Amino acid sequence: MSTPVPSSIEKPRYVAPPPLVYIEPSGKSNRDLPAQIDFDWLRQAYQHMSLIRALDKKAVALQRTGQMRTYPSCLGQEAVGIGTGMAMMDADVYVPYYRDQATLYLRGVQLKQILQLWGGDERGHLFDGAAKKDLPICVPIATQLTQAAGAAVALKSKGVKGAVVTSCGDGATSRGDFYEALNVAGLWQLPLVTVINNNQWAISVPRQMQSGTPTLAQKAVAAGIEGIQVDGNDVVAVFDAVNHALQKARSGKGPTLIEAITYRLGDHTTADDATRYRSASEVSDAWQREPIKRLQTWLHDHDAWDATREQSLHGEIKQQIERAVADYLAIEPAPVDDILRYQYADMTPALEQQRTWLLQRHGG
Amino acid sequence: MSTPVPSSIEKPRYVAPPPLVYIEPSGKSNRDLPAQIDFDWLRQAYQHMSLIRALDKKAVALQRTGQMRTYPSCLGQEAVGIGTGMAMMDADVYVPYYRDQATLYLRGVQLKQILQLWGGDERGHLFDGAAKKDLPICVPIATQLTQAAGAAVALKSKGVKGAVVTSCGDGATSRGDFYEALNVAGLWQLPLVTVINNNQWAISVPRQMQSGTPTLAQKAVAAGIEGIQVDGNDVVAVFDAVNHALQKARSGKGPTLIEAITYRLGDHTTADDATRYRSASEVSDAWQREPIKRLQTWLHDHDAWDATREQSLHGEIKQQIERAVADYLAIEPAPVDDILRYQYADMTPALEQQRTWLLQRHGG
Amino acid sequence: MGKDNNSNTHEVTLVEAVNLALRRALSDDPDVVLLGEDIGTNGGVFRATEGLKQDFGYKRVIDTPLAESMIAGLSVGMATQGMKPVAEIQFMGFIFAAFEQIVCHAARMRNRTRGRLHCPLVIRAPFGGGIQAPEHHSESTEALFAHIPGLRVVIPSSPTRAYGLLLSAIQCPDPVLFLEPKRIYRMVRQRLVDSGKGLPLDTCFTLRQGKDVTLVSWGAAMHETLQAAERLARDGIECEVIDVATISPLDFNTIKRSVQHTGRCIIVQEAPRNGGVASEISARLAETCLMHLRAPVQRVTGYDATMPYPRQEHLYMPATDDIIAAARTTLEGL
Amino acid sequence: MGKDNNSNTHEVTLVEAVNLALRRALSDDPDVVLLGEDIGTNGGVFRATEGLKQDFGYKRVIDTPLAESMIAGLSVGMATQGMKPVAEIQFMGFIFAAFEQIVCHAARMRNRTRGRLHCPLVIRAPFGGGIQAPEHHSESTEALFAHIPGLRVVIPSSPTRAYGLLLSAIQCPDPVLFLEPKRIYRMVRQRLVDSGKGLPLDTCFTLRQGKDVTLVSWGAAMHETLQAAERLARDGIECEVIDVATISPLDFNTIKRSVQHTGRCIIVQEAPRNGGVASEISARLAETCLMHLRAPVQRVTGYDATMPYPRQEHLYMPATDDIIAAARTTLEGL
Ligand SMILES: Cc1ncc(C[n+]2csc(CCOP(=O)(O)OP(=O)(O)O)c2C)c(N)n1
Ligand SMILES: Cc1ncc(C[n+]2csc(CCOP(=O)(O)OP(=O)(O)O)c2C)c(N)n1
Ligand SMILES: [Mg+2]
Ligand SMILES: [Mg+2]
Repeated sequence: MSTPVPSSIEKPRYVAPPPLVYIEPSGKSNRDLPAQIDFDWLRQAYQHMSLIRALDKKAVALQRTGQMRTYPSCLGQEAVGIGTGMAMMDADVYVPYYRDQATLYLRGVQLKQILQLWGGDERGHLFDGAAKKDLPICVPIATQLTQAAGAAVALKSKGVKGAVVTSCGDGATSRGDFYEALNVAGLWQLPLVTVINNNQWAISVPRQMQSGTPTLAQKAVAAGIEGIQVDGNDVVAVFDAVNHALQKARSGKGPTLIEAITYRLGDHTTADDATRYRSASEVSDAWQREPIKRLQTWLHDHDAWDATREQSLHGEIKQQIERAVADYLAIEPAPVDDILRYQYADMTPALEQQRTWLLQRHGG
Repeated sequence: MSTPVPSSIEKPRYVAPPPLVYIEPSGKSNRDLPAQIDFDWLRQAYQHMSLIRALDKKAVALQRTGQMRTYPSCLGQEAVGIGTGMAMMDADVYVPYYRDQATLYLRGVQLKQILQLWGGDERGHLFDGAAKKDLPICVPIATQLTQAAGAAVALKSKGVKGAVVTSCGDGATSRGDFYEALNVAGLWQLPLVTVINNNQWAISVPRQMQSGTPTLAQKAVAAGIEGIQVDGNDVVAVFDAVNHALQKARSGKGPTLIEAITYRLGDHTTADDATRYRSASEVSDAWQREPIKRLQTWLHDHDAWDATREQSLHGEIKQQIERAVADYLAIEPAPVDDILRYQYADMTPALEQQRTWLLQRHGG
Repeated sequence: MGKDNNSNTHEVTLVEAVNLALRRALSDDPDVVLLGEDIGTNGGVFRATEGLKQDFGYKRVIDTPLAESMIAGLSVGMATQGMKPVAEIQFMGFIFAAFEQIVCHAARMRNRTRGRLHCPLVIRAPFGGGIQAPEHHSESTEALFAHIPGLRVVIPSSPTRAYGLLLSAIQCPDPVLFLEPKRIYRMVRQRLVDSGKGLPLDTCFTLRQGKDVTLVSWGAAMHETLQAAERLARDGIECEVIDVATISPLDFNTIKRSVQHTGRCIIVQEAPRNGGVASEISARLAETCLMHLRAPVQRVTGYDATMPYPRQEHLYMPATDDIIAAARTTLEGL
Repeated sequence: MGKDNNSNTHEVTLVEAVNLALRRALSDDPDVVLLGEDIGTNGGVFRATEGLKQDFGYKRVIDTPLAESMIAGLSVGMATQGMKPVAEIQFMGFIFAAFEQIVCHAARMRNRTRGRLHCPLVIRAPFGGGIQAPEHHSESTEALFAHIPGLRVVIPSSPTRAYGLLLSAIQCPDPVLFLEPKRIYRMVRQRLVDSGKGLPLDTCFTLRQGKDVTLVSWGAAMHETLQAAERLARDGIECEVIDVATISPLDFNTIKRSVQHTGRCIIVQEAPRNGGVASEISARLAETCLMHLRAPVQRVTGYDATMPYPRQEHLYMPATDDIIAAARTTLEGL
């Protein structure tokens, strides 16, 4: 019974369209842009992405000079964060991971707070604006995803007219939490949009060493939900997919998984040295597809952008960043006993006693 | 930007054949049986299933009279376990869950050992035959699945010409471990066959409350592997699928997921009362599709079985079960200090001291 | 569940008290939602949630897919958005998949966000041995959770305390692990007024006063501890008996005051000996009561061994006799 | 990693000693396989596995998908089938997803099967604070694992002990959690002979002898503990310094003998105070040494608080001065 016989068992098939893209790497568009997208919108997207790139560069520089702790750059992935953020409304809830500074900025988090977080200060998580109710950045990979599903349960149950957006990396898709969250979202038709920032690397592990599937979007099939692959370096494609998914979610039509294909142009974090495990040519190839340049080209080609605008934008950004950095560097140290005060709603007797010891050792 | 616009985003599609079945509930076959299947094979399958059903009945009866602890009946699911076991070879490794007495029996585990396990005695896990290297039954749902992948890594790495078979319930497919195991198996093309005993219930939670997917087999798409749905009450279909998957696995062609559609005719365990949550009519409907009767009909219709054979089989089974029960009831209590002796390869000083206390309290 | 005519007073077991508290919380607070495996139609494998789905609907009493990590993750997400999830983990032996969410998120949400968000969830789980259940159904691993800052760990040992402590746990703005000693789920009935009133989560309960030796325990082992006190009393030995109830954060003062008074202490715990909560209590006594101790503080505990399968379970469990023997040794000690 | 000419002797840091031991184990035993996140081409985020994939190939040094539960589950399965997996969890803060596999399976396989199968795996994880890393990268949660029967928990505090203990851990037929104090990964260099010889997993190491007070610690805090002993010695106070090394199962005899000799004991632990390993040691001392104690056993520990983000991390960490202060109090105590 062990001699191989050709099996007559029929195989199932999965068929998917190619990744959604509006503005190609060359800066040309291959199809009409979505109706909601106009020049103003595109210029705004361009400005946001440029600001985030500048912030990112600054944060890395601060780290190199000892004024910042470990920082995860989002260089090259600005379109994922900005496209997502631009599709969100205040009533939505955002459940980020650690590389989501771009979306957090659009949610209303101050640039200073972003720096503060990576400067090693919990108070960066006080957030602002619509983000006041958003979850903090999540470091343990993929654990935010079931929380996002839980937030979606809350919105649904309270009848809030918003949806939850969460994001994770390509590496995160290997964790069971990723699947558990999608599965329950599909089952309960939760208002949940999950965006995979597929930047091709999980620290040193390339995308193709995370999963044997040709796409990450197809993992949605395991949850019975829609999975969309988009060019994650095209801010329009990201926006369109997230916007579609959000409208679906807000109108009770259930969750969506979006795989945004992009590339991590920088090191994993400032503690990493990517030259150890990937080639310079791969990175320079990837620079050909990065999101900001292509949008600039498109805008130029459509007479919606020029050198003057570019110059004044850079002036504004420089100012904004400088102010944020100055504010960041001026932050007063937190009270010493902050390390004890937020463990519980109230201090416990043991913590009161430990506060005495703490203050004896380290002053008020 | 929040006015719903019809999305132009194309949807991916998943297309699968209907569940594989050779012998229908009526006992008729709708197609030629696989070439390896002859009358002898079918009679053997019939005998094995009958034996397991009798064992099962006996175990429940023993529990009702206080001679057995909590026991998980496999009533109605005999074809899943027997079809799987008949496809396996000694060189393969089996990684069972708690409802897998049928396969374990075919692996060489003594009936007495099965009773002993559920009688609350670790020594039931000493196993026998090919099962000597198989894993113990696994109680924490789905946790056996990544272990099975690990066992498959070991076989592959040691060049053993066998494969690993593991199984789990429909409820288990909701756990992240299920996905993590399939994902790594697909990525590394491990010699692994995962059989889902989809008996429609996870205690009181029906299959359709575990996942929004129409099939469980399609979850294979998330791992980029083949997923096959079979009629789990047709021992031939189960065998054919597992055999196909095993041959594929043994020849280095990677893992397979098999969803065997069956029905849990009994309570979840002897501690459960299924009438609390499911209707009598659902159960009596399911009895129309159970695996033993249909095979008997087929054999009768093909003049391969008759009342005489049936009678002598029942005589044999009765004897076998009676012997197993007698052996089970005659088992000497384990030495008192067995509860300490197997924590580590050697006793630790603390355990030596605790052994003294233990023996003082409870004698040698 | 017996109910007096025309009153809100019930004669209930511990598990019925849990049910009453859940029912009360669901009635009083629309943000309370129960979730877990088999808690809906089936009413929970121990019937702790019996009738609640029927009365409050499937949106308030949610049967989840089978995934503990997901149950905890959902609860964290819900709690941050203004709900009060009360999750059930079917047995404490299955809580480990949820460990990461509990330890890394539930316990930290307030501290991480410096108070912007908090995580008022309750995770209920039956725990402990003595019911002859299969593997993983009988463990006592409360010490693992007691070590986690930001988490509260509460263990009732009687119907009235189960009711009052569970209500307080649900009202508490911090995440609470509420462990239910299943061995005594149905052991005794107590008269209970369904008043909606909670019991404090920051205090031990002194169940019996005495001057000779302090017996400290929690959960099902309170039963043997009280029995031991009873039997010792026949010999004129007066035990002070303390039910810790909230094992973390610990109300150590009550224990300290008692031991300073009696000079002797036995701590009874069903969990394995090494690294249990008894060790913490003993260490604190060593730091603060050395001058008052008239004999070494003793721990009566389980062995440093995995909970045996049913046939040998009784060998593992600390028994009344063990507590009595320890108390006698302590009393002879000096 | 300095290497003497023509010899097998190296001047190495702790992390280099780990690398040497792994290399040695891979060379000596074909069943040894390393697996984990980023351990291959990248050589591990701390370079503990640097060069090993290059030299032993991707089948012996396996970069896994990102899933800790899976890493542990694979290891359990591999171990039951005759391999010796040495898994890396990138930071101890990320071990919780693997908790269920470790606690419910690795630690129980031998007992559950009454010795038919066993589970000779090693899980390595860097742990502890002091390197200003992001959240979850600095915790010390060894006590959670020390409470689990069937598991060994080993923590080196010097390059030579890292080498010897890791080799023994890999040879050990029991599952071992091997925790590497990352703060001292590169703090000192030691001369080490790559002899392939292990160090015992059932004994504490007495690093310094003294008659006045016993200082007990493990991991990175050994550094401050030794510093404290050094400084106290200048004042004529002779400390006995014990590196527990294997915190479970604990070699309590060495500690007991020392404390019976000195009559005083300080236990230093970086982990939160409540329910830490220090509590267990203190409890055992209370049981066995009460008559010898000339002052209360004291614990110098972290706070009952989540490890702070980098800016306030230093406030959390127990410092040399704290140990000295505790020792002085102890000495004045009686
Ligand atoms: C549970 C867990 N395991 C490991 C880590 C360490 N770690 C941090 S980032 C990372 C890679 C994540 O890759 P991916 O999900 O692709 O996200 P990216 O960083 O590329 O955006 C790892 C392994 C972690 N933070 N959490
Ligand atoms: C991790 C875990 N959670 C919960 C349980 C309790 N439990 C035992 S069986 C079961 C249902 C399992 O259903 P399914 O996977 O469909 O298998 P079946 O019992 O139907 O064969 C549950 C929830 C468990 N054993 N393990
Ligand atoms: Mg990535
Ligand atoms: Mg089932």
